[in-house]
Amino acid sequence: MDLSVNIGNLRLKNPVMTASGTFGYGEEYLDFLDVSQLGGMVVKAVTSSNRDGNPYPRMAETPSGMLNSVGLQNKGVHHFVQEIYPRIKDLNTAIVVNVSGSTLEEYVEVAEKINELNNIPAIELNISCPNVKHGGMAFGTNPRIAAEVTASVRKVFRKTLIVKLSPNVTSITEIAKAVEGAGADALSLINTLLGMAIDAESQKPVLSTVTGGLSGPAIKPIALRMVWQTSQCVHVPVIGMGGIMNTTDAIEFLLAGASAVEVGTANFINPAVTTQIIKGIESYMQRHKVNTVKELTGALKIK
Amino acid sequence: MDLSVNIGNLRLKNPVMTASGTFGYGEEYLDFLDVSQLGGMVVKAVTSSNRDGNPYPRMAETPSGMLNSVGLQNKGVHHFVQEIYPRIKDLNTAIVVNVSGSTLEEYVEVAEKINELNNIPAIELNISCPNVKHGGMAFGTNPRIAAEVTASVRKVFRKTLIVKLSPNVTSITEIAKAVEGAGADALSLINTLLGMAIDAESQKPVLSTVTGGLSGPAIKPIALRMVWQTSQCVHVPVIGMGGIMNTTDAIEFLLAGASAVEVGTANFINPAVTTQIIKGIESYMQRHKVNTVKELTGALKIK
Amino acid sequence: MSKVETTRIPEKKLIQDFTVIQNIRLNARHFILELQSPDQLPGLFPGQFVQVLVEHSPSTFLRRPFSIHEVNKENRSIRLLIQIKGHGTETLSHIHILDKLNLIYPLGNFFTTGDCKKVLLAGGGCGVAPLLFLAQELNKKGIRPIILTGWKTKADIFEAEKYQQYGELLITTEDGSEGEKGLVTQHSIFRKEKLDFERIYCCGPDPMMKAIGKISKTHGIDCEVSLENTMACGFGVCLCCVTPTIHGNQRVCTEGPVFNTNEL
Amino acid sequence: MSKVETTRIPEKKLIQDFTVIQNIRLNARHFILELQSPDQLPGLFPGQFVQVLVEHSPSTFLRRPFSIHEVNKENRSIRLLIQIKGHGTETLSHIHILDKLNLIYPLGNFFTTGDCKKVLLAGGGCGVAPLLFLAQELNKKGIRPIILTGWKTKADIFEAEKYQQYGELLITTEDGSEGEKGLVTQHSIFRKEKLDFERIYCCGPDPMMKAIGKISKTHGIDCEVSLENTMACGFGVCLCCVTPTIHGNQRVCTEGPVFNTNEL
Ligand SMILES: Cc1cc2nc3c(=O)[nH]c(=O)nc-3n(C[C@H](O)[C@H](O)[C@H](O)COP(=O)(O)OP(=O)(O)OC[C@H]3O[C@@H](n4cnc5c(N)ncnc54)[C@H](O)[C@@H]3O)c2cc1C
Ligand SMILES: Cc1cc2nc3c(=O)[nH]c(=O)nc-3n(C[C@H](O)[C@H](O)[C@H](O)COP(=O)(O)OP(=O)(O)OC[C@H]3O[C@@H](n4cnc5c(N)ncnc54)[C@H](O)[C@@H]3O)c2cc1C
Ligand SMILES: Cc1cc2nc3c(=O)[nH]c(=O)nc-3n(C[C@H](O)[C@H](O)[C@H](O)COP(=O)(O)O)c2cc1C
Ligand SMILES: Cc1cc2nc3c(=O)[nH]c(=O)nc-3n(C[C@H](O)[C@H](O)[C@H](O)COP(=O)(O)O)c2cc1C
Ligand code: FES
Ligand code: FES
Repeated sequence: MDLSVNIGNLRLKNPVMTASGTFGYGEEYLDFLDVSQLGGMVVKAVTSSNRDGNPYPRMAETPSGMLNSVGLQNKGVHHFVQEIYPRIKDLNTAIVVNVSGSTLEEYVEVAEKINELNNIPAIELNISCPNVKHGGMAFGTNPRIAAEVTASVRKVFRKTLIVKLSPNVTSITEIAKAVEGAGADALSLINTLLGMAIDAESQKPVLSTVTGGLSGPAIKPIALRMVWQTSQCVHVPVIGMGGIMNTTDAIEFLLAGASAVEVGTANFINPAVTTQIIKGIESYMQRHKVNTVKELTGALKIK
Repeated sequence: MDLSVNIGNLRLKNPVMTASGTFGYGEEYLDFLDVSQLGGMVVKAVTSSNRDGNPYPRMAETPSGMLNSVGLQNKGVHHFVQEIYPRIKDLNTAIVVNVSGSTLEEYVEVAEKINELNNIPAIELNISCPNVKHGGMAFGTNPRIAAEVTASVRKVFRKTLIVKLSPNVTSITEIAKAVEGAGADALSLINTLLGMAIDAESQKPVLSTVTGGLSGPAIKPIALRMVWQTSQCVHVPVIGMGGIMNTTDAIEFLLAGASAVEVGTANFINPAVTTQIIKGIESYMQRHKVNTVKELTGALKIK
Repeated sequence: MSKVETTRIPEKKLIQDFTVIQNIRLNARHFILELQSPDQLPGLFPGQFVQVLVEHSPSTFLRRPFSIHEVNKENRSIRLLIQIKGHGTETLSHIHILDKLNLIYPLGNFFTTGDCKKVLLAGGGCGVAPLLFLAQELNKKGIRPIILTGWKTKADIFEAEKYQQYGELLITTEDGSEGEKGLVTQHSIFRKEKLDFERIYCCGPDPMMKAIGKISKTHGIDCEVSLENTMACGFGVCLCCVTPTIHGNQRVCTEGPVFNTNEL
Repeated sequence: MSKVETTRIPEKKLIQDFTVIQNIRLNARHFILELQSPDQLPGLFPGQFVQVLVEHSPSTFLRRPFSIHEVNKENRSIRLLIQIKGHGTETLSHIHILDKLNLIYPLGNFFTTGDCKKVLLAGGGCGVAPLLFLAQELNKKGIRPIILTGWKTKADIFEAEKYQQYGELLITTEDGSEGEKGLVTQHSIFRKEKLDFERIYCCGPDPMMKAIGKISKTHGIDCEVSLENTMACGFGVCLCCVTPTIHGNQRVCTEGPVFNTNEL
């Protein structure tokens, strides 16, 4: 059985990756699973310099989901290159760095530095974070700007360039086509949906930032729809995510048109879920007599 | 204690209404509750002529929500005027007709006919239905077109004109302002989010139409955020909805800026939920020493 | 004889907490719940169903519809025969005696009874659920039906004695381990030159209902089937459960679940 | 004496199904779960917590964190003291003996012990949870602490005898029905000219921890508090649980839950 998939020039041993911001730098999961079994691992967002993120509270539980407003807390790309990269570079899975920023220049600067790291075969350009005041999602909701930042990063980054799309848009396909045209090797979607939670008793917002990003099973129907729409209108591979909790969910994304999937929030509830999904995909393939996982991509039967 | 609210010239005895497509024409609920207790009742979408709607299956259950692709099934405005209106006109609650269509002319035609009905004090212009191929959501995702259809209907409809907004947009505030500018007396939001469900075993979409509209608690965080954003940028009242299951949810929408709420999917699970919410709001007001429910609108404390 | 029942005015629909008084496991995938109402039961008719609120199942958002399997007026109780399909029914299978279960009922129309004497009841697997109640009501009218049920294998069969009480029980199993080998629709009874039933009542998987409908048509026999379209509300407002009929899209929960095959 | 414990290498985190062997109701809003592991327990330290998967509660999506209240190595069991707050804890309160409960543990850092002799443990309401385990560990090191606990009223008090076993128990109640009247922070012990504790350990509502922190500072006493920020993961990856410290935002689940008030 062949579980491998290609994302641009990047070959993954299987289609199951972890989503940025939900898997730390992988190290935190070493007690729970063998990271080398993963198709890939997208590490926490990296920005040009240190960010403290937003004030506590940064989290609200919602029906079948959660809101977060972490806000890209990280110690900056220099720290990543110096301290974290050496520790994780030999984890033996495709390590993808989630590149974030507030300005076009910041994206370019981070991408340039990551380009130098031998064991980082790809970046995921995060133009869809709803939790930063400037930049983030703003880049991902306007096709022209999305294309501009993609093109600029493309110039300096020579390995696989994945661009992560925001679902907070009228037309995901318009953005997708713009980003593809600007040189993206692959698209990943969806980032979180902008939401809000209120404590009716205290009459206050739950999050310090009032709004935050919604993730988890609640958003799966929207994510599936966007992956389906997008994969039909671009030629580059699509990486699907949004509410994947188990094998069935992952298969649904593949059928809808995804070449690989990322698992996010589910890792918090079941830290070993990704390796369970890999095994689950294998037995699904056996049951359905599918030899290569690539056959599942876009195999949805629409009469 | 004063629970009454004003939506344009329309005075509701309390802020709790039922959402279109989830309450039939009210008659179906007579076994479960006293409809005259409701602030208002938005009846099922009415179009210019008979529509069969989409083929079965039209429904998929999703985490904390459901997808539907009913597709505006109704017998047309003539049938509504002749058969249904006489039966429901004396139900003694504010009856709002949800006006839908595929063309600008269709909206105008239906609105004109409803304008003649004495006991219909308001319409809700549905420019946000994701389940019709032509029209529907397309009207609600483009500010210019949304304004145009609002203005055209405004010319022929002399009573309270509520326009129902689609959440499937990059900027809900842009649409809201356009529609307000075109003469809407109030805005209601949100309609369903475009989603999709797949049966991994049969490898088929669950809905005959592939995509459908997502409703229920899953969408509440998004709905709350949009109500909050919208109510801060328009001067007309906002009617909030999306995933309201109980009193607490309803209060959250009021705090976020809604003057009234509509309850949708929850009616399927608990057909008496609306009257329970009305009682619940009363005890909340007692507990929080609030005399008029209007004080709760937009009372969210943001430091 | 006129179709007396169908003109009965439907009873008021109720939302009510029932008490679980029995939870009987029939086999790995089937169980019976007996539920007691705090009040007198309203008039209930075979073919009608209830909408059950499944608490404690995170992946069950909507209510779940089940046919009324048996009614015990004196005890104010009804029975549901349930097949474990997904999380909702799985959760119900673990419910404890004396737990409460919230029901909306009675819902839907019902089988026509009282106008025919010689009738066949045909059910596949869990499709037998409404047929026991139907057989009991027919008995009350002096009619002893033939009851034809189909199963995978002998071990799957349940409640055979019950059905035998109310009619002549015929059985098919797919592996021939009991009764005739094959599907319900392959039973020798259908191979007669001329079927002499006045009506066939049928409930089961879609292909079976289609096949029985066809047989009925060939023989000019009235045929009523009970559909199981997925439902959001169950009481006529969501329009999710429709089936195409000669009168256009009709709601299975309200104009159905029982349809005359002539109308489909 | 050096801070021996804090340099211990943390044990491997486990995901494990425990068996519920006791569910003891203390009063209307509190209960104790005793959970048995299939394997030997790893090293556990007072202040550490577990993340519990709450099944059968539709509105509980994430795991729920609870401090380790007691450890019984021989029996391979731990106890959790839980206050019913919302749906998650409500659902847990109805769990049956022999049901399984999935835990991620051991999580977080722990109280410093072994370097001080004269210590005070201060807890408000359910904040006492980690303090029993702490008192027991202190006892093992030959230290008998003073344990000060605060309650609304006499009827709310639980496990007093337990605490008395391991230290000198002082009580405050808001209505004065037992012990001294008032809040924990108003207890006469704090009105001494010079408090002679070497360390105060504190766990309870935020305002109480702030107040105790202030008192400690005034008297130059080392003070460790256990925070309860809301958590999504509990093992350091989501960054949702942060608290501002002198070292910047730190994760309560990983750098905490125990913090020295000097660092906050
Ligand atoms: C009017 C009516 C009467 C019914 N009477 C009975 C009865 O007496 N006994 C009984 O066991 N069942 C009956 N059913 C079916 C029963 O409602 C479903 O099996 C149940 O809702 C499944 O719930 P679940 O959460 O266990 O499974 P889910 O997780 O909801 O579904 C499991 C699988 O079954 C499929 N499924 C679920 N419901 C249906 C459906 N209605 N039609 C086709 N596929 C479906 C799903 O697509 C999924 O693949 C009836 C249905 C209707 C509409
Ligand atoms: C490290 C740690 C250790 C803990 N130890 C214990 C313990 O030993 N015993 C115990 O009973 N509880 C303990 N708690 C608190 C416990 O986790 C929460 O009370 C529980 O998660 C509530 O779940 P619920 O579903 O019942 O309530 P929910 O429905 O989630 O919440 C009910 C209400 O409580 C509030 N709330 C929930 N969790 C918290 C929190 N962490 N901080 C502030 N407000 C909150 C919510 O905002 C809401 O208003 C601990 C928390 C942490 C972080
Ligand atoms: C706590 C948290 C932090 C996140 N941080 C990032 C981030 O730094 N960069 C990013 O691109 N996406 C981030 N995301 C979004 C996820 O990568 C993912 O797109 C989203 O959560 C949807 O997937 P899920 O439903 O499986 O979680 C974060 C999500 C969560 C819940
Ligand atoms: C089955 C169904 C049918 C609906 N039909 C309509 C409709 O005809 N017109 C309309 O404006 N909205 C329609 N809606 C949308 C609801 O009115 C409401 O906007 C949406 O469901 C969100 O609210 P809720 O989460 O409380 O259901 C429908 C929703 C459902 C679930
Ligand atoms: S299930 Fe809602 S109309 Fe039939
Ligand atoms: S709870 Fe996730 S980092 Fe602390």
